[in-house]
Amino acid sequence: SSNDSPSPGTAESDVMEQPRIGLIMKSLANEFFSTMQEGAIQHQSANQSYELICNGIKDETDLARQVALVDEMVASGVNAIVIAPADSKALIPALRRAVQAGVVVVNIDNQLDKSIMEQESVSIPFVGPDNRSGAKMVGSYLADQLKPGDQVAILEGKTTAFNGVQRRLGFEDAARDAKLEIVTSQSADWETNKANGLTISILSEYPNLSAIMASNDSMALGAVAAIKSLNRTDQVKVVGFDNITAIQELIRNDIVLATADQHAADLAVFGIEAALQQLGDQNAELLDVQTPVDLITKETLE
Amino acid sequence: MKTHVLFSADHLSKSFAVKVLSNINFDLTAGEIHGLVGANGAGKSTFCNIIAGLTIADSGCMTLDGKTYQPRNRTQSIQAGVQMVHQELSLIHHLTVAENLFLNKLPTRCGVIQHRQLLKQAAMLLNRIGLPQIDPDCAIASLGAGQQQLVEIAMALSRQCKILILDEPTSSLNSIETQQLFEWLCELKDQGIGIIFISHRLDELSLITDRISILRDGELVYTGATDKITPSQILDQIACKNRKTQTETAFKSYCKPELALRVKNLKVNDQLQDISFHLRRGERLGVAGLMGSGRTELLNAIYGEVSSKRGSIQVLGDTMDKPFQRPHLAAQNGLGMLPEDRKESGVLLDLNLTQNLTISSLKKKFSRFGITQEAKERRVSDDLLSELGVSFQDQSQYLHTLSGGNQQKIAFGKWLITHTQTLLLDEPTRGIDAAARLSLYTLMERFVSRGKSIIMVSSDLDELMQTCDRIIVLAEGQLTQTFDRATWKSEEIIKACFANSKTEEDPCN
Amino acid sequence: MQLKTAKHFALHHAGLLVVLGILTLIFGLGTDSFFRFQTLGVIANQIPDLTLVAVGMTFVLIIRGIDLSVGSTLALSSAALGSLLIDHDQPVLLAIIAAVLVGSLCGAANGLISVKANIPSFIVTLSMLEIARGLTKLITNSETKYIGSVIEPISNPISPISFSPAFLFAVTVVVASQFVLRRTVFGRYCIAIGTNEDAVRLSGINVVPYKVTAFVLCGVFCGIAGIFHAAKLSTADPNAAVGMELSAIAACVIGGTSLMGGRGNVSSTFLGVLIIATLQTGLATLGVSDPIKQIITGSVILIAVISDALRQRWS
Amino acid sequence: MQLKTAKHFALHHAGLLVVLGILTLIFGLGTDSFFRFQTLGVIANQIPDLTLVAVGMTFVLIIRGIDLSVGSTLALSSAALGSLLIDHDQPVLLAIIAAVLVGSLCGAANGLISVKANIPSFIVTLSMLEIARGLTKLITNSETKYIGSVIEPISNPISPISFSPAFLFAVTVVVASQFVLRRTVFGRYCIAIGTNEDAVRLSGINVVPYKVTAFVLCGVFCGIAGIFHAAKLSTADPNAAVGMELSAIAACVIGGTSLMGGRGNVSSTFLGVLIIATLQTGLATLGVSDPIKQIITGSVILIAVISDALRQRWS
Ligand SMILES: Nc1ncnc2c1ncn2[C@@H]1O[C@H](COP(=O)(O)OP(=O)(O)OP(=O)(O)O)[C@@H](O)[C@H]1O
Ligand SMILES: Nc1ncnc2c1ncn2[C@@H]1O[C@H](COP(=O)(O)OP(=O)(O)OP(=O)(O)O)[C@@H](O)[C@H]1O
Ligand SMILES: [Mg+2]
Ligand SMILES: [Mg+2]
Repeated sequence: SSNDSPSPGTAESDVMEQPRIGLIMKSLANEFFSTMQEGAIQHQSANQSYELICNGIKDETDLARQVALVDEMVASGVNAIVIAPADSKALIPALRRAVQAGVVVVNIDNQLDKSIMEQESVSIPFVGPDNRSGAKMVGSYLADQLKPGDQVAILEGKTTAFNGVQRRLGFEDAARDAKLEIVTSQSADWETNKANGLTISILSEYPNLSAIMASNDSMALGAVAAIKSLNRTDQVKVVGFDNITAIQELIRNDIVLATADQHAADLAVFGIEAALQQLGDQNAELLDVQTPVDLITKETLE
Repeated sequence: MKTHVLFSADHLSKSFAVKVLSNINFDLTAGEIHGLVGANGAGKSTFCNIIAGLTIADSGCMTLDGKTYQPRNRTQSIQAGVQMVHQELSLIHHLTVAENLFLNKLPTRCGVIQHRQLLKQAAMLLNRIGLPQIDPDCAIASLGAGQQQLVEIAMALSRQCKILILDEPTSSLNSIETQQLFEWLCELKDQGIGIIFISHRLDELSLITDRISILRDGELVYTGATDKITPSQILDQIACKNRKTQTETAFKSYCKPELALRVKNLKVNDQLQDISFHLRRGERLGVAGLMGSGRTELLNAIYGEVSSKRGSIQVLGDTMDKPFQRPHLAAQNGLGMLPEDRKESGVLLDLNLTQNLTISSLKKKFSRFGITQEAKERRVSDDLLSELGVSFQDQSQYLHTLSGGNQQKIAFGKWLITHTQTLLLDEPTRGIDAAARLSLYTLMERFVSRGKSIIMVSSDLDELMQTCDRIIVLAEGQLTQTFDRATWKSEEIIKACFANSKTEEDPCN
Repeated sequence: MQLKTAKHFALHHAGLLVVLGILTLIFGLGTDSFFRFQTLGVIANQIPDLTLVAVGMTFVLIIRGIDLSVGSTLALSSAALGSLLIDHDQPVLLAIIAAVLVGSLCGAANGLISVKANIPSFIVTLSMLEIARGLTKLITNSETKYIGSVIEPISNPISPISFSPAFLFAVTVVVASQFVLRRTVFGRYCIAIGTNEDAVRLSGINVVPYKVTAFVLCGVFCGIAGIFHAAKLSTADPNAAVGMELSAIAACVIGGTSLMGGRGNVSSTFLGVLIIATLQTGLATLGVSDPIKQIITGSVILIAVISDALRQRWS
Repeated sequence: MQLKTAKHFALHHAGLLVVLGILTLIFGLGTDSFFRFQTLGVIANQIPDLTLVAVGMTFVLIIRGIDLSVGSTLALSSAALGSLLIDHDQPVLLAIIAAVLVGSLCGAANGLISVKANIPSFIVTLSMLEIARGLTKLITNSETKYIGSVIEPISNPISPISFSPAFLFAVTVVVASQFVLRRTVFGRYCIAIGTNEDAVRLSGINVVPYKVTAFVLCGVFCGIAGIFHAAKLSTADPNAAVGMELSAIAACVIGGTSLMGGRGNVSSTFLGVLIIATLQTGLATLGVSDPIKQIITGSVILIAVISDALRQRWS
């Protein structure tokens, strides 16, 4: 970037003026996060008022790598870190170190644990959706189409993932409210193929199953393929979460009932804007921002 | 002389799929060298393995020093005082000479090896057995097979023991080293150690042993003082059946004037310098030389197994300006090779006999559209096995269940069913019994009688003089002299072997 | 002859068959649905991709190599398929050919680099694992691609027999590969090379093409497995088959293939795949919790191998 | 003597050192911060756990074994630590001892089963991978356990030198292990067993204790690595070190350790770890996209091994 400028002096000051923001994602192999990242990159190229370094880990469980990324970003001298933490507890000490080093930290997507932040005596603002209420919304939409006592199954994400747990709880809330019977709840590790195998087993064990609630759309895809291969498309309904591109076609074709959209593309941008705001005014007290989660059905897609 | 029975075996029997040893009664007295002979597969190694605790006998009992002796594993037999040099090399390639020599009693303090002391001990030992030129700190893999064999013998000799078993220790030693070994054995004998000595070389046996036992098909058919039996009687006892092949036929040359192979100015790194010679069709060319003189290297270079080399090699009419870069190119041009180290690179121990025999010709002769014709394979290998005189139970047994000598016959046999014109044999009779050796000579003779040729490396000069038309001598990587059958004298050949020898040279540096 | 082979197979695999039998019994008694014919079909239609990959792996292991890139290669080929079908609107046949080609190219790269540069295949294929996965993400833009029903018939059960074409194909591959291994020059040389490469080379055989072919074969099977995987899920998933190398190797080793080369059987690899798949389906049907699932899976794999080792020692 | 060793080291590892140098140079020129001392500290404090695991793996590979369970063992030991500290309020020292003990038990189980029952360690440790991970999830109830600052000092940089105690410990382990491998009976026997186990047995040496010890050693190192891992994150993470077995083996193989046993060096394994860590940190500092990262990582590993192979062929 310094080549554009004729004088090295101004280039230097340009670099000095422009804040550098490190965006640390969870898995980049997941469409939700790559959309989030793309949103951030577009925002940056439209604004040109800051420098953006994006990094992620290979899957959502590699906490050590994400902690290392925080340290690396601090070492490389970023002014702010916007992070979608892979774990709501394990990242706090590293983020505390970052805050102590004078870096502005904003938490997006997956909320950090309040009590541990207190223990570590840091406060990091959260910008993001409420997964539990989102899942409940999807679950309730599904429940409207079923009758009380109908059997449903939940496909969980990684059992260790916070938002996975939140979504499961949301589904459970909805099921409890509508008096649906949850016959089984098993983890397919967010994966399409595992979800496929699992669904087939579940369907053959519970021939009267009416619906499957998948904690993300990738698993919903696997479930749909399983249901199709057993020719039970008419009997078993599927809902997902995340609103990835691949699921939209299935919703349009009535194969999947609903999913939830967390506005991935905007999520990181909200975080970055919050960070920029604080960089501009060191005294500003940042509050948590709850971003919207929308129910996506065939109607909303049209 | 009062003899004290050190070891005895009573009605020892062992069978694998078939009976390998039956009712062996054997005794060894202190201070004697007891020779053990027998055809390949007679059960010599098995017998010794039982004594060394590597194999457990089915029935019978043993005593050592008057006490019952029942070793369950090698550790127990070593504690009881039994040392053994195995027929196949069993050194550890990634360790140094010194570490190999003292593997089970490394000098240590708190588990840390006393490196200096180890080197000192090793140097002393190597000196004592006449190998001062070996650097104890160099990797064992950098030594040739002959030197490795000596190191392995040294290893056993250095350990305190009551019984020393040597399973074909001389098979890759030349006459001088053999002499050295014998002197040392006599020393041990004087210390009251009982030695069991296995060899297929009858002259050696009559030279060094006090008594001889003969095994035939797992039975002990004779035990007696060495001077009470003549070599020809021994041969009779070893194999009463194959007596006809054992009559030494007079040498007949099949040498034709046409050239089969020409090697010109071959140079391999610093191991071979400027070697030129030719080979005629139907000729058997012997290569003599001391251990480490580069004979194996020469065969490897011709066969394309050593990649960096200069010079040219021509085969038959085809002109090859460049040496063969890879073995399969040499094989396509009608060369075949029998490597020195059978176990490492000569045979496929985990395949069966048939598969070993047909490995080189599988694609050309035993397959159609890439599919193997097993019936044909079995037929051909059946004939070949009987032609080679291999003793076996079943064509589909794994090769590692065969005795060493029989494995060697298989390794030779695979080339007989290819279109190979020139065979490179590296110590082909190593570990082969006297009868089989003669039958191997016959096979070689039959091979050259069809206009094919052989280059043969051997440490046994008598063997070369018995079978070859011509002998070339290598010394320190140079071809020093060529001898013709008409004019050669063994003293002159031995002298030529020593031609370039710079004494006290360290081969590792 | 036919009878003899079957008997031989049963004897040879007694340990594994017993384990498989016990598993089936336990799951059958523990659930309502396991003994239904449908469950058999369910298991059968789960495994074509793993079967193919494990067969390819068997060849590579036999020549004393290893292929860690199988999962990534599978993903790359299914990504190529998805991308051609969806982003470039190419005909199905072309996309299928391309997918197989992609697989074979990965295999060829693995084979050529490891054999020609004489580098352990472990490290070459480990690099390929990363590279192919990276390429997969590039091609799919890290998004799951929904392919739809064009290739679905490959994985859907054919109605009367409840097996999918993919499964039938995989079984055919198993039988054919077993034949290739036991009855062809290529198979024999693979085994020989695995036992003692030096000896084979000194027997005047050029080992390079055979070794490379084994890797290419593995790549081709991964390519086809990629198609089956995509067909099963109707999607091209950039995260497909992560970690499949371990399952495939486990199947081979359970079936008695040696990691030190020279020993192995495609038919027993298939038994290994069946054991793994039965276990997975059975545990899912029982609905046990995730940690317990893992503990049981690990233990059963161990038990299968130990029981097989014991059987061999007795006989 | 000291000088000679350093020179010998440099010569022996020329290929790897060159690769490491080039990487550092590229990242140094490509970013503003890479040459800062702080970045060095960041890299150094990331690698203690991988270093320990890779050292343990080196021993196991040398005796011709393999240990796929390292990641799970690490996670199990850190889960034990976390559980004792948090759920049972035990003192730190006790928890640390327990964690190491857990590691060594896993190692002992691996070693005893594979050696005594004569089963490939690949499959035994693959089972252990599943079982230990399952146990980890049971202990932690599939949740990350926040431990807090009691064990944090282990992983925090000591202020003037910017290296953490964990890193210094890991370096000490590397040096000591290299000494053990080269200069003690245990080390030489490990190499001998890996090269030719039969020959060692023929020398009257009981190989069982040495082989088992190698596995136990690996387990102990995994246990300690688990503590370091927990200290670094201040949490016990049930998903800790998933897939670490491949990174550890990659580090060993990059450093020239043979998967066929008998050949290997702890010091060059450490170089392998450094290359992997430098690459990761460098690419993150540059901020290249994830697929490209994977492609580059794969390629660099391959290049490192090829360049080392070439160097050996020339010399
Ligand atoms: N593990 C085994 N399994 C089956 N048969 C075996 C096994 N070991 C040896 N044999 C058989 O036992 C017989 C005796 O073998 P042994 O090695 O003792 O012969 P040998 O007298 O030493 O022969 P050589 O002179 O060739 O070394 C052979 O027929 C061989 O095939
Ligand atoms: N792999 C190797 N590395 C280093 N030096 C070697 C190697 N192989 C052989 N040499 C050396 O090359 C020289 C020639 O060895 P070669 O094996 O050709 O001799 P040889 O006449 O066949 O002796 P031997 O009777 O030992 O087989 C010897 O000095 C030997 O030490
Ligand atoms: Mg013998
Ligand atoms: Mg030689």
